[in-house]
Amino acid sequence: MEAKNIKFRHVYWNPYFGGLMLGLLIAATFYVTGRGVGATGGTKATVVKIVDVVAPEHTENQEFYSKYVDEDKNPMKNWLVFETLGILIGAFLSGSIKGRVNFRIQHSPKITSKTRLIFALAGGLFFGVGSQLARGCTSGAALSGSTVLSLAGFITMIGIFGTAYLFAYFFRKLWI
Amino acid sequence: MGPLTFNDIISTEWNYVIALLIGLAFGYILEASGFSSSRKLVGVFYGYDFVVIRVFITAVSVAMITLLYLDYLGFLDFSMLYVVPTYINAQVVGSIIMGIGFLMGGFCPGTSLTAVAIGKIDGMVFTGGIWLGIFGFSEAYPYIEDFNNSGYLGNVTIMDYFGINAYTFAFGFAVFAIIAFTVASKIRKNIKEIQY
Amino acid sequence: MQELLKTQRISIAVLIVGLLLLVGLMVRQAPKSPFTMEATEMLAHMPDFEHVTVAMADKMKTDTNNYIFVDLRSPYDFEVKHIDNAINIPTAFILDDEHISTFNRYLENNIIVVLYGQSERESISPWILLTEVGYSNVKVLLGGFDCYDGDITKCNPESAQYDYAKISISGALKSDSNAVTAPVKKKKKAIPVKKKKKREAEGGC
Amino acid sequence: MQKRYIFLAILFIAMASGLLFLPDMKEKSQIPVDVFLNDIHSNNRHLTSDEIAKRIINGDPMVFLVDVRTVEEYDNYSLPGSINIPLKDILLDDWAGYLDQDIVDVIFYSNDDILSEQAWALCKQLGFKNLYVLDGGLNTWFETIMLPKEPGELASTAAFDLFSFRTGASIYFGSGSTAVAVEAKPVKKKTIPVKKKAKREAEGGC
Repeated sequence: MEAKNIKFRHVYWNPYFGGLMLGLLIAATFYVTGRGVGATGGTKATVVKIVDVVAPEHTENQEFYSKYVDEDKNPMKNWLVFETLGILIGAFLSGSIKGRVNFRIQHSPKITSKTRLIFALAGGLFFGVGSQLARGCTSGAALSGSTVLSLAGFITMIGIFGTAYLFAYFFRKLWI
Repeated sequence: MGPLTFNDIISTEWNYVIALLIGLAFGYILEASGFSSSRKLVGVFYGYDFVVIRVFITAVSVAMITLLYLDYLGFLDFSMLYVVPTYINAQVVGSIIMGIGFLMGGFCPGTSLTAVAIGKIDGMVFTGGIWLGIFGFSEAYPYIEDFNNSGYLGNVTIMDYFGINAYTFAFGFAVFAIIAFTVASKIRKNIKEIQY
Repeated sequence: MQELLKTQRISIAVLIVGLLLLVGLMVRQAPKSPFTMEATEMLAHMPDFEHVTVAMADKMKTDTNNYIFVDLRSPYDFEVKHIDNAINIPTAFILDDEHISTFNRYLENNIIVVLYGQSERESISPWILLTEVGYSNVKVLLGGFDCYDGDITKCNPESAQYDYAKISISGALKSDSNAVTAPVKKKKKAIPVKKKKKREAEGGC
Repeated sequence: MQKRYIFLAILFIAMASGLLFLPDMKEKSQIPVDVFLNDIHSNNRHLTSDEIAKRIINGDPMVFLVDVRTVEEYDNYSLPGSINIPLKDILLDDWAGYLDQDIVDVIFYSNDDILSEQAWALCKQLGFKNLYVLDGGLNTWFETIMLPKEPGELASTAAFDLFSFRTGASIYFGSGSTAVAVEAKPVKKKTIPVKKKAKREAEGGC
């Protein structure tokens, strides 16, 4: 474990370089499409699609789904779904170049894998709900939002990081 | 004059290809910067790794400045860019929930996808969690609809809301970024390194 | 702090971005529009402009060092009769190169340009246009050439020459000889102040 | 290493502060100056009182009268169906929906046609369409429509036709001497703001 860690610990990009590239990418995205990057949107589309397949009437009656499902509107045929696909491919490319692809669970030595997974699930749940309320997650609302100086973007950014700093103490066992 | 797809310079058929390419680059950059590792991400809150702050703030600042320059140079119409609508109540609560979710899960949705791509099982579980979260939210939507739509201010920007000049704000943000980086590396030096 | 390695890459990338910006700034063309004033600025400044009355014009026309009259009418009308020492630039040609250089010369020499047409109206739009493209020395002759030429009814055009309300009401009363109903009432419309929607609001993700 | 970061930070701040020192080169909102001059020169914006009266009487839904005088003057008297936008407010965003459209014919009027001409010039240079000016303003309106003068004995038939039209119109607009009471019907107005380019139809990223 230790040896493996050392092998790929510092092969990451310099964070400022990553930030610069990411910033230029976001600017390019805005330049080409007029909107920013996103991550939860694709996930949401799959949720809607699955619900639509399993219970079509339900999607029609329920207001939240019906926004995304129409006669000729396939929720999967969505900009964000393709983007999400791209993220998966891109990350896999980067990971495989640097030899980071393998099945494993990353967690602090103080907790078990099971605890880690339970908390990961809970964290995902929170993010799922939160991103719907906030109209975007860290990438969609905070990152792309603040780039175009939108108020919502800064609220979300300050909200997420502020809360996380406030509550960091209570979750320290999970990480340190 | 951008945005290209809005002004019919690029036809809509190319949309999905562009989406795929953008996603590709996005995923690549996130992964290469180390965003696929949850312990690296969360390090920002415990002071042992500030990669999130560094990448995030650099990205916002660089993108903001680039877009403003593009707008100034006439390549882009800044006012046509999509601005996330502000629902102040829902957004404050939502971001607090996300903040706690970040601490528990160690990912945010975008980074969890990169983790999934390189085979992290916790990333997959996290994505499953997002899934369930959205599903639960959608099912509960009729009961929380009022709250979800409360505090609507429209698609406001910082300029609209506080009446500051965009250029001044971008400059202030850049200064803030440099200060944040300096402080971060100061803190980083004083905190015991953690193996992960 | 091994992450500090590989900073060359950032330096190179930043320099490339910086260079692109510089190139962009140099390639950037100054806007072609010769307007130096927005319409809103013009509107805000309009009350500051003092128009030239006929009495003033009589004094000005001999003072060719400080004032010049510009006749916006057709050359024919100009030939028939014009203010002494005036020059003729029909409205359609005010932005021709030669006239622009004339206007520039007047501007440099602080010569006030007084525009006039047959009526005052004819000089209004040219005045707005010239002021907006940067000739702050342009004024309008009140009442136009008609007024100058002695038609005093044209000298104060924006004053109401009839008692509008009275005429319409008395007319209505007369027409309503049986006096059953009240005078014809105009319907005032309440106009809802409607802001233009700037952005389509559609849900995030 | 640290030095290089300081250098980068300085470079970064320099780029950001560059924004502060950019000379103001904002695009002006006006239409090209020669187009504007051409509009000024061509006189088809002036509608006579007879034309407008005819259109109002015929219930033309495209007529949209805008009174650019002050509120007091408007309250004292205004043409039927007109709305009041004082000249100083003419460029406020609130009115853009009414003036910047291509459905109806916006006809400015004032006591004469000086203020309305100013309103026209200010709006026209922003590229608004279908803008007109009531020729001679209310003074001419009253002279011709409300208080028409009978032509002399030797006048042509056309002149008499015009006179009879004007007499009818003056009754319609609440003046005149015949015993027919006519309600001044305000024209129906319809304003549909010009659709701007599809702005952000895309749903937000996330």
